[in-house]
Amino acid sequence: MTSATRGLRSTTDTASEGRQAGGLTTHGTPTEPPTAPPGDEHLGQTLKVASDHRRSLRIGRLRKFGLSLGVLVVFLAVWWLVTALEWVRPLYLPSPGSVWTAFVEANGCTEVSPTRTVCGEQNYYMWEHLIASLQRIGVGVGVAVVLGPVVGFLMASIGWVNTAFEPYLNFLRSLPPLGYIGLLIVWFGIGDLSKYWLLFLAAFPPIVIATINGVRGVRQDSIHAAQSMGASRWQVGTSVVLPSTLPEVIGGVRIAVGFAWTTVVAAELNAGIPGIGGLAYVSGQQLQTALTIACIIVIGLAAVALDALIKYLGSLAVPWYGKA
Amino acid sequence: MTSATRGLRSTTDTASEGRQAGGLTTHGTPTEPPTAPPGDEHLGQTLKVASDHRRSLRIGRLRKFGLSLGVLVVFLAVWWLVTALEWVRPLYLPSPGSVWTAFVEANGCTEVSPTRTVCGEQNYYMWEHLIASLQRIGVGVGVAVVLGPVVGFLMASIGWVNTAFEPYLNFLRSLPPLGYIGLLIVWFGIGDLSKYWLLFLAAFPPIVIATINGVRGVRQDSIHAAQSMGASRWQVGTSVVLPSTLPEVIGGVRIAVGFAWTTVVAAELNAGIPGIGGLAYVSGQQLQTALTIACIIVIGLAAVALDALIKYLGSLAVPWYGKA
Amino acid sequence: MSFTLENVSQRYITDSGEVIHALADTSLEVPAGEFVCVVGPSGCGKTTLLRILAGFLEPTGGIASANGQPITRPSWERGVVFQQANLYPWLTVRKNVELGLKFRGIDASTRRETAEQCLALVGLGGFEDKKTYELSGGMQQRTQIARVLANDPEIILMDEPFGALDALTRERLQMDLLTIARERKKTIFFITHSVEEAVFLGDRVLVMSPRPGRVVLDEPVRISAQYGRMLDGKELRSTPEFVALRDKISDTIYEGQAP
Amino acid sequence: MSFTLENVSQRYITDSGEVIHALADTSLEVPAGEFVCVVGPSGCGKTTLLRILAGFLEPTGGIASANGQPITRPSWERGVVFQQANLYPWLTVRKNVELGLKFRGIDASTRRETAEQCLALVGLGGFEDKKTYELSGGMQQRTQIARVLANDPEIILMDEPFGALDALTRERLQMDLLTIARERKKTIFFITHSVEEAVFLGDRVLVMSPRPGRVVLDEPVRISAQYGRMLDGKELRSTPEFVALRDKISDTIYEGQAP
Amino acid sequence: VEGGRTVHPDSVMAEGAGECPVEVHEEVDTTLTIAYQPIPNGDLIVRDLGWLEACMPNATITWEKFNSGGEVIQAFGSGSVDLGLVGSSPATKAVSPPVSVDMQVVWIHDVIGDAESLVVQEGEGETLAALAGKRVAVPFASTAHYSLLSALEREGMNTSDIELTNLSPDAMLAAWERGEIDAAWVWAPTLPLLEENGQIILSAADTAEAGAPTFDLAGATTEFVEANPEFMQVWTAAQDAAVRMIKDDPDAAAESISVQLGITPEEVAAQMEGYTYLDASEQAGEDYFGGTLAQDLINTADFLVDQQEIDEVNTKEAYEAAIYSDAIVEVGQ
Ligand SMILES: Nc1ncnc2c1ncn2[C@@H]1O[C@H](COP(=O)(O)OP(=O)(O)OP(=O)(O)O)[C@@H](O)[C@H]1O
Ligand SMILES: Nc1ncnc2c1ncn2[C@@H]1O[C@H](COP(=O)(O)OP(=O)(O)OP(=O)(O)O)[C@@H](O)[C@H]1O
Ligand SMILES: NCCS(=O)(=O)O
Ligand SMILES: [Mg+2]
Ligand SMILES: [Mg+2]
Repeated sequence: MTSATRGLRSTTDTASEGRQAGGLTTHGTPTEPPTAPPGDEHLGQTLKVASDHRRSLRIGRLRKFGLSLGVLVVFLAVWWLVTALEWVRPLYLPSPGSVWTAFVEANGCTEVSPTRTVCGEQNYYMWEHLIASLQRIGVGVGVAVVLGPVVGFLMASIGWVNTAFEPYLNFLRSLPPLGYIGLLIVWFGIGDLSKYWLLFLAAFPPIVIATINGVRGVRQDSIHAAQSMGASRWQVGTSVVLPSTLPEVIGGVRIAVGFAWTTVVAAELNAGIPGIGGLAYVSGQQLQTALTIACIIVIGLAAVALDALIKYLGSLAVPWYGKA
Repeated sequence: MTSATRGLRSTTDTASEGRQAGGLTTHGTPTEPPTAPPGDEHLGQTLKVASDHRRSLRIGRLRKFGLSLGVLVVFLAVWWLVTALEWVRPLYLPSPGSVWTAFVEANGCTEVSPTRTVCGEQNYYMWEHLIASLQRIGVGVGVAVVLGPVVGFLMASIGWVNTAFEPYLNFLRSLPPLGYIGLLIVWFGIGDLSKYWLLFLAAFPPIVIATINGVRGVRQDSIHAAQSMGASRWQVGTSVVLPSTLPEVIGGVRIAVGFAWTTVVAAELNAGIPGIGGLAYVSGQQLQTALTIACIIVIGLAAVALDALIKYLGSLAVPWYGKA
Repeated sequence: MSFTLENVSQRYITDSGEVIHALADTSLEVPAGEFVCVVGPSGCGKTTLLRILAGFLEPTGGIASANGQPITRPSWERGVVFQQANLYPWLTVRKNVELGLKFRGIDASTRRETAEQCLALVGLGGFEDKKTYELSGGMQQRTQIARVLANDPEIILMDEPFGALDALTRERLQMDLLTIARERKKTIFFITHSVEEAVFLGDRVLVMSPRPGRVVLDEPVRISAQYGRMLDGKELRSTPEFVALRDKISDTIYEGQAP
Repeated sequence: MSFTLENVSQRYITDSGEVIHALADTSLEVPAGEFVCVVGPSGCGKTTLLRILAGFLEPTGGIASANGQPITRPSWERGVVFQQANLYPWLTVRKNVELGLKFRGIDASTRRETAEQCLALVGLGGFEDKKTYELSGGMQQRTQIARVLANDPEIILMDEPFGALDALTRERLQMDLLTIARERKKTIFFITHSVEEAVFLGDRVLVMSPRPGRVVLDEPVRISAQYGRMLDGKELRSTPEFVALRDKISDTIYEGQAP
Repeated sequence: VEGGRTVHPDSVMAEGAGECPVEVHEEVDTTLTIAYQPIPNGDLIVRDLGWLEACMPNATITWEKFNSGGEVIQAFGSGSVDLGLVGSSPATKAVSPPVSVDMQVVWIHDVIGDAESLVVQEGEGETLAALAGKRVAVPFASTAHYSLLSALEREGMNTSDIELTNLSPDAMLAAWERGEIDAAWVWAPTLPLLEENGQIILSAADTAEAGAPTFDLAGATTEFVEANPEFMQVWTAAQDAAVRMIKDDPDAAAESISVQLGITPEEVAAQMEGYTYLDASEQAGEDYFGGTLAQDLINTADFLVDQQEIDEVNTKEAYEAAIYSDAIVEVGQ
């Protein structure tokens, strides 16, 4: 029996609630009890993916797409209606049309007078703002991705390091970025460095925590097996613990990136131009609500897209996840 | 063999890396393969708790406490030194002493002139600010705790609901609160309602996502077993799926509360007094750095304490977690 | 209660669209009160068959019926014992056993009484108020059996119920099960990997072929009948009839597997 | 390579501070090349014993030694086969088998050759480049055995290695293991729950008592020797000597368990 | 994307943009960061027309946008900014203990008049006294905050007599329309919107008359000023040119500012009514750099001590030392 037989579906399942919940899976070893899938919410686990997949097959990709589109259309229609009927002042809730216009104008040029044309917003096209923010997230989260697993490793494997620093990790995790951005600016200036720090501090704890959980979750026998094959402590670390932990680390990175997006406006409050968060904030201050909403939508879409990308790369990096 | 024999330790373990990673556990059923603990990072799982416990026993509670204290002392000493040597201007990094003074003054009264005494900061003691924020978090997260599992349940068990709304959930999850707080104010005013909404929106997605994962992770056979005992669809939901999902929901609540804390300053940017986040912000604006830092520390400590409380209540609510 | 399969077959479709023919046309008739054991190589469709009988799965071909009624969904009249005990850890042992009765709206005092009886029957009297996770694997499995018995289904479907137990516990539970089956006259459909277990327990042993599964041997077991009395485990296993039957079944399985 | 235990005992301390006496004073001598099987009720300390021999655990009392050297930590000279295959899913089958050699700094071409030989030995020639999770349970278990063999340890410690396999696969692997043990002259310490398996495989069977575990029966198995030739599985199981020995061991286990 | 763009390369610029209105100084090759705020005054014209870059082609200039004086002061402290726009009250705070930033006031961008006003909801009364117990919103730590506090003091009231609420200008609008606030002291673009259904009862002009003027100042670190006198001179000249443009060619000035603020030139023109702009010669006079500016700062500081916003007033010398008039005097001649 190969992995191809895993996560399969019956052509005519007498589907009921149970069917949607939890995948029915066959196991490579017959007497292997069906273990509950790991609770990690992030990596595509065969069970869940399989169950999604089954459902998706059942509904049909097309129907699913249609449904999503339908919801979107209904949403836009309601929005449009609310604004068209002037239930809310356009200044507060601009119509979908004017948000779209703001979006288009922010990505192009407008004539302000016969002699002058202004391009983008705040001297940058919106996509340039987005790229600037992506770069910052890239650096901040990037450093966290490098350091987080190392620290997580140390904390999980050296008792006193954990004892000493775990409280601070939990502490750090719940601090409001808006509260400490001022300190970061004082220490690191208003330039990109303080933004990197903020994004790093947002991204770091989830990755460390995920790594610690990953390391702690490594099966004892996995390690024993390596030791009995002559592995040194270092070899156990690099050949067994590290790869075992990878799925959790990737899950942690996904949480971290999501969290970094939620702090991008805070990071770009000061000297945040170019930057999509900075643009959202500045335009909000200037009561350019349509542009603010356009920015927020762009941030949301970029976040979803980036997450999908990481998920995909993760599944390439950890092809065995959920299978072994 | 009872649960008492689970998560035990050897008196003289030839400890190595492997010992810290992953708990060594005996299993109720001898041929039951040692399943990897679920990856959920939140509830005290026997395996991990056991491993923590072993370590803690080994180090000794006292030594552990001493270590934590030591780190704290070192931290404060370095902080003090940096400020005493005036490496950084006290305005930007006040000394531990002045932060403490700010904390004390914010919780008491100071004479400004022989005739005038001012109590607290911004007309409230700091603990009143904290309580105000706790109330807001209570309401915002409370509503999310009620609605989140319901929505998660619906999404996990009704295919089209999931298809229709999942994208929005992911979208919502990564939106920066600072970006949409303006819209909330427009719709719900500057009063507590918009703050509740903001905290609710921060807390809602993690709980829904956790619930969905929980429901999807319910073992098929658990459901089948109930059906074969004559359970109706409704009974399966309430008697099996609901309790099975509880641990994940509690984990989701913990993430949600942590996240809510990180957004409390954003929520209290406007008309946020009384409110510890509002106080942090206003004092930052007024360059009262010592008070800002005191607020941030209070927020962090409150968050850690609240998390510990939920963790504890969770372990009471789900005593079987990690054991079955 | 009897059950029958008429030309039942099952195909699965994988994610990649591949069709897996798990169960070939299978017909079977099991009279009420019979203890049928099913053996066969891994992946031959034993569990599939059980899921169809339990009503978890509608066959892609043919009709499965219990007492002449087509099986369309799970029912308390067909109890299922899984390899894993599937107890609900948020309920005590007693509450677990009462659960089926509760689902069916039986009043509390009857529930309590029945649960106690059934727990006593499987040798767990006194453990009523324990947490399920405080029980050993064997005790959990017995609790599961008590839970199914409490519901008093006429058919009990068991999927390798003793597979995860150690040899000793396994033997004990086999004896318990035999006693219960005889006393309560249940119709039992019992899947196992162990040929010995099948011959020891069954009134009849079915051997299935590799995928697509079909019944390739349908053998009555009459050893005790031949000896005119119940033989205990050790005695039975030493009889030449037992050895012969066991070998015959093993051979059949091997043949099917030959490369 | 031989190994010995001198008055080895083991106590565990639970979280709640309770002391569990898992292994009573145990002494044992296993000469090089012997195939020792260990049976005993669940929780009697079999795995504890194996962990001590493997060097995963330092006994709280007594000394365990291999070839006269005290065992202080795991070593490649004492290979361990677990119930779960513990393969590394990020490595191919070949890479898994090569891993021990790699740890020990053996050059790539030797590694490759050895891995291929060992995989061929366990009947997995041609599967070298598969992902481990594409293998069935039985194949994974064989890969694990190949992995341990590749390292060519003199002692192989096995903890219910076939417990999770179906009867058929199990029988096949038993045959393979016997062949390998004979050809390669390994010292083998084999834990099992199945008395039949122990008698079938072992040169010697140890029976342990319930906690605190001690060896209550130490029985040589000489059936093939008595018949003057290797008997195949079916033949062997039908000999009266086999039946007698099996029953004796079972009885010993039962006695220990008697309430 | 490289940061710090003053203009989008794809934009079509105004005529005359990038041409230095004063003498070009090739020799200035300093590197600095300028903090600016979206307030309609000459600073935005200088930025829009690229005058500093044109007049000092060898200087490396980075413009950073800020939303309040508090943020600018913070940036000063971290050494991220060398020169920038701050309101008079944040500036006073900055040079008083405990902050005591080593900085100098180098220019008055504008004297705030009707631009920052107290608007009251229709029917909520016409005097400050009538606001007793009512909810009044103001962005804390801003010049408007200061104006409100000093108006209250003159009225013999104190902050506990009203329900004082910290709101950012963008949040005020919504709160206003929902009737959550009864009054607000604020500036454009929020101010004209509130005026639609409200009434202005006081403005910064009134407070100024009562001896508590508020300004939008330019501040620079002492270190920078001392090291770069030529730069300061050219910068001042450019600011002076901008003020003269406001006076001589208000349409062109309004267009430049409108581009910077992202609103129409007409709206800009209306907003500019609320400010008084002073050229260098005016600033060099008695009322400002030539005389009372330091005293204005001291008065502000006194008041802030009363309000518990700062700990104590610095020495008179400290405030006098914080006034840098060399460049203004030179340019004003
Ligand atoms: N839900 C499913 N979707 C697709 N294929 C399935 C599914 N369940 C089982 N199969 C396939 O159908 C075949 C029969 O599976 P089944 O579980 O009935 O075998 P089994 O005899 O119970 O095996 P085992 O002894 O391993 O329990 C197998 O090849 C399996 O891969
Ligand atoms: N790490 C540990 N800490 C504390 N007690 C333990 C530990 N490991 C095992 N024990 C206890 O020691 C006893 C012997 O355990 P061991 O795993 O050696 O038994 P076993 O014979 O292998 O059982 P099984 O057949 O179930 O595998 C058991 O009672 C068990 O509960
Ligand atoms: N006009 C407000 C300027 S500031 O006080 O925020 O600097
Ligand atoms: Mg099966
Ligand atoms: Mg064991």
